Amino acid sequence: MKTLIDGIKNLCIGMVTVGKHLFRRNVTVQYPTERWEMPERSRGIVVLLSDQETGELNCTVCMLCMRACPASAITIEYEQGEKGKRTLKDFIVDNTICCFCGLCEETCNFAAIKMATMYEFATEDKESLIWHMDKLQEMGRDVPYEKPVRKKPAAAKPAPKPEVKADGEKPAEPQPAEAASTGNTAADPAIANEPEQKPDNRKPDQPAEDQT
Amino acid sequence: MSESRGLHTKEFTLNVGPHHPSTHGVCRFVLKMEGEVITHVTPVIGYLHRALEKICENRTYEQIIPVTDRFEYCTAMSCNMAFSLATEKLAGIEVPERAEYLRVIMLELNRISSHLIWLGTTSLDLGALTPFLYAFREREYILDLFEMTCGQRLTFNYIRPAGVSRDIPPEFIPKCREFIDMFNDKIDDYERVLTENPIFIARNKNIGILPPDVAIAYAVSGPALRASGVKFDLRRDDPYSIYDRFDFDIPTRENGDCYDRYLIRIQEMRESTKIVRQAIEQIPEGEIRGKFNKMNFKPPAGEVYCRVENSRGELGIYLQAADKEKKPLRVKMRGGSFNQLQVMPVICVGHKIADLVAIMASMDIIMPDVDR
Amino acid sequence: MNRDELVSYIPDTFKDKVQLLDTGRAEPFFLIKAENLLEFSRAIKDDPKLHMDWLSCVSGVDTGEHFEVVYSVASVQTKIRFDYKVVLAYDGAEIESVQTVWPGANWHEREVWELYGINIRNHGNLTRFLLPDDWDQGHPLRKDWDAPDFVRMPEK
Amino acid sequence: MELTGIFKYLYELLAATGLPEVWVDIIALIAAGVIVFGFLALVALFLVWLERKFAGHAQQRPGPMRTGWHGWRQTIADAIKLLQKEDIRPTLVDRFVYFWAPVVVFVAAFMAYVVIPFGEGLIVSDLNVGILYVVAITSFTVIGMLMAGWGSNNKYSLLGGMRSAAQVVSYEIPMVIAICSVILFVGSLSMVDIVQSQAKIYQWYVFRLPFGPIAFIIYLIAGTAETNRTPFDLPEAEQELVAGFNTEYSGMKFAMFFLAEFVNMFTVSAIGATLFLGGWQGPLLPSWMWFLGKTMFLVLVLMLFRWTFPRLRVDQLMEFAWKTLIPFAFVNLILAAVMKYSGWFNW
Repeated sequence: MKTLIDGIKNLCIGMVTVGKHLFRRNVTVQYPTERWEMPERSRGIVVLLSDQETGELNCTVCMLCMRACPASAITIEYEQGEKGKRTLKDFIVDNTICCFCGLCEETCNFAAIKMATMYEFATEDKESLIWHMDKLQEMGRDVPYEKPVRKKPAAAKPAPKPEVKADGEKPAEPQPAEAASTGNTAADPAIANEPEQKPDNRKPDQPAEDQT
Repeated sequence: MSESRGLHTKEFTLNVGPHHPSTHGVCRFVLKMEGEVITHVTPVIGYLHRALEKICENRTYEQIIPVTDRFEYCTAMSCNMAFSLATEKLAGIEVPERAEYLRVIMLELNRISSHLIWLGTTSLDLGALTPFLYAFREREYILDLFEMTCGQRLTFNYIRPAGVSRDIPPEFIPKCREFIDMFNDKIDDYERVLTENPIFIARNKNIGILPPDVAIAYAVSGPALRASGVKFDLRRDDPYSIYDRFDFDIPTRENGDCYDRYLIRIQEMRESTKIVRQAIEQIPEGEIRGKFNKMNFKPPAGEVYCRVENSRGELGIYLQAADKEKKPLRVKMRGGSFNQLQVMPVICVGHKIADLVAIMASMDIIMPDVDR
Repeated sequence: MNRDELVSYIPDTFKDKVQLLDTGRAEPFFLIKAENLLEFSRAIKDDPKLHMDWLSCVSGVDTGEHFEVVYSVASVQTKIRFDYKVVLAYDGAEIESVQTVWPGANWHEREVWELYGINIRNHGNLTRFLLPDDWDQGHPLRKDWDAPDFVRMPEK
Repeated sequence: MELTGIFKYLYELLAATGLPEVWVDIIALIAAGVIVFGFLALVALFLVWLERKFAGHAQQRPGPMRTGWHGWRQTIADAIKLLQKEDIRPTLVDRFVYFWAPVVVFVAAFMAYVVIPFGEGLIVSDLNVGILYVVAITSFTVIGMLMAGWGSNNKYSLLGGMRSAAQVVSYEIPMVIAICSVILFVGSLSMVDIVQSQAKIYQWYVFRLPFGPIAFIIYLIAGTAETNRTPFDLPEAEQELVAGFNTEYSGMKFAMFFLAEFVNMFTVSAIGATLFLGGWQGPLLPSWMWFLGKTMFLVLVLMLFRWTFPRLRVDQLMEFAWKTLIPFAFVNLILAAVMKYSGWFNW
């Protein structure tokens, strides 16, 4: 008998608790019409950043992002001119296998690639998820970013010359000196400058990169 | 169902899963039943096998971290942590003080968020839908904190060998404090709806009793072990990181039934908030990542097994490195759910099919952890 | 029992059955012979000073030269933890099941059998497990395993 | 507008045309049936919407919001969608049983409304065995569920059907005994008589201490079980049995099960209001509003049950019915009989 009364009492406590919630404010939003403001660090789709003034890509074809990518989602095509200078021909991001880990953004020393806060890129076919340079640049046009602050311009070295920064800064080198703040040491420039073999285009259905 | 003569009943084979609402991922149980009573359970796994271990053999150390995110996605932080610990142990890398604190904060927040998933799915499995949404409401706060820090809500890629990937933004500490201040009240809310509810008690008390000796023999770890009365928590008994600096209790219960496992997890959430509170008060300034060559890290040859306590128990990473190779020779992941699922046939026999659901829920088994 | 004591205790107790691998790590690692596996496992569980009642994990390894099977054991009572392993040649790799010591070894051993093709004696339930039931493409975690749809990371 | 006497008005209107009396009766009944059917279809749609809104707000989310003001057209859209869907029939089902199961459930759910007094004079037919008729008709639902479970040729459906049969049969008993204790006081099975015996608020049976509240609680619990709602929703426990007896149904047939469920919920609440809360009796407002208000209150209570409680296990469910509810109901009945006989509290 006592357990019965206790039981009913506790059931009522539960009902009152739920009942109270009826009059609380909703915590969800009506998605397509209202949206959360994404935090600045949120890792959405990969975009290529351009210089705000000249409008050219910041990419220097150092290939670091391509090596860092655990899913091999990035393919960079370039032309090798004299003295090993590279010009970017195409920059392909395969969003079907991108795992949004952000390693490309972290390795880049030139603020050339970033994971923007955008997250809506659903399409109707697989092909249109493979983004090329122009699309990536287009997407990245309005993405705010901070230019890496160079402590000291690295000693000039016959290295791939990036486009000249508008603020008259020296051409950036694929040198990780500025990464000291986080204490990491990226690949040394010698390796970064090695002529790269172009990796084979990988099958998009490789088993590795399931987004779980 | 019944044969024509007398009270002979035919044994009934019921296939629960792989696409069943309550199997937490894609697990299949082949049940032999007599009426509603289970006589034999065979878990069939492998539906979520993603060959993560093979993938790891094919990646550099930095690139493995995103892979470990996918290992057990409810507590991706502890997977990152276990692998980072293994790498650090292998190469003798020092971790800065601030990074250790950040790791502990994130690990404990992640433990809470994982327990909240468990709480939600448990109540859902028992038919109460509302606590599920309450739990997810609080989980959103934590995920917001994570997203603010590392940019993702589920696959964090945050804890790295030698430190963490990014420092917390300035608004993190106040927000985190706000969360832990309100969170204890929210736990009270869940408890008011569930803990004393006679229906909830009827469904959980004396269901799925796991005796301590069986638990140890099957290496069932985490809250399921502590509910059986074994006071064993790797944060205390095999301390890693800086857990020895914090003051927290390890709750234990005696019966080892579903209800005790529920109480243990509720209590653990409270303890975790204690740890987070202490950590955000003590956190020093400084570096967040030690010396680690991201692109060309080549550890000396060796092998190491590292384990951390995550919300499902012992999460271990066995790492073997070949000499001066960028890629490891072998990465073995051991999740708590693997052993928890293994013990299911032992403790489910004699219960009803509805109890199977309750036991599965209280064991907190998720399939990516089992299948890898 | 701290690490140094353990490193001396186990070789002293089990003499020539066990060999300490000095790989300069925080935790001790032992090498034992495959024929001593079951005996050693039972001994460390029954030893009152060790009482290794907890089998965390059984990992198969293919080093490219031979197989290894690594047992990570711990103790709930004495809080000791160490690993030991057996080294097996590719041909006819076979070990004894340790299920009689730790029942929880069952699934771990099944996994080793399935993914490496190391035979487990007296296991009793060596059936397909992580892989599909009709899998016939070999043992995927072996280093020489290759399948048409398996893509290795390009060397860069 | 006062709706009282609408049937009388209809009847008189028809009688004035000079038709034979038999035809007048039949036409009036059919007209009343159509009105009640239309009303109930609306009520079911409204209840589905209300349930979703209630669940939403109890869980701090808004519920359906897109279609119309606070999504009021949502269930209409859903119903249209379900009607348009392809009617899938699995290969190995028992065709006849599979086809008729939703019809039986649907019809049984609606038939109870013949005797429910929606207001003063607003009753299709005031049978002198009213409440007995309701009890008899609502148990038809279980036959439909069993048919669905058996006909689907699916183990989950079969288990769901079996459970629902066992459950409904068990809970019918305490429910009827609880109703009996009220009937004992009224001395009539007619629904109108039952309502008229509680003209003053202190005469409502829920306030007649000590037997009233107990009978009411027993009725509410058993009623929840009758309608297969949480915490007694075992026949369709989705975590165990996917969707129970209606696992294999889709489209229109599923919609029939679904609507029947909500109509049943309304039935239980309406009878609860009639028996214990004074039916249409109340001051100031028109009688049908009082009736609907009381019924809605009970509906909301049932919804609060559903969104708060976990589900019982099947054996606990049986145990609860046979070991707790039925003894209590019997004791309560005896108590009521003693009270009636001795004249205590017999105001």
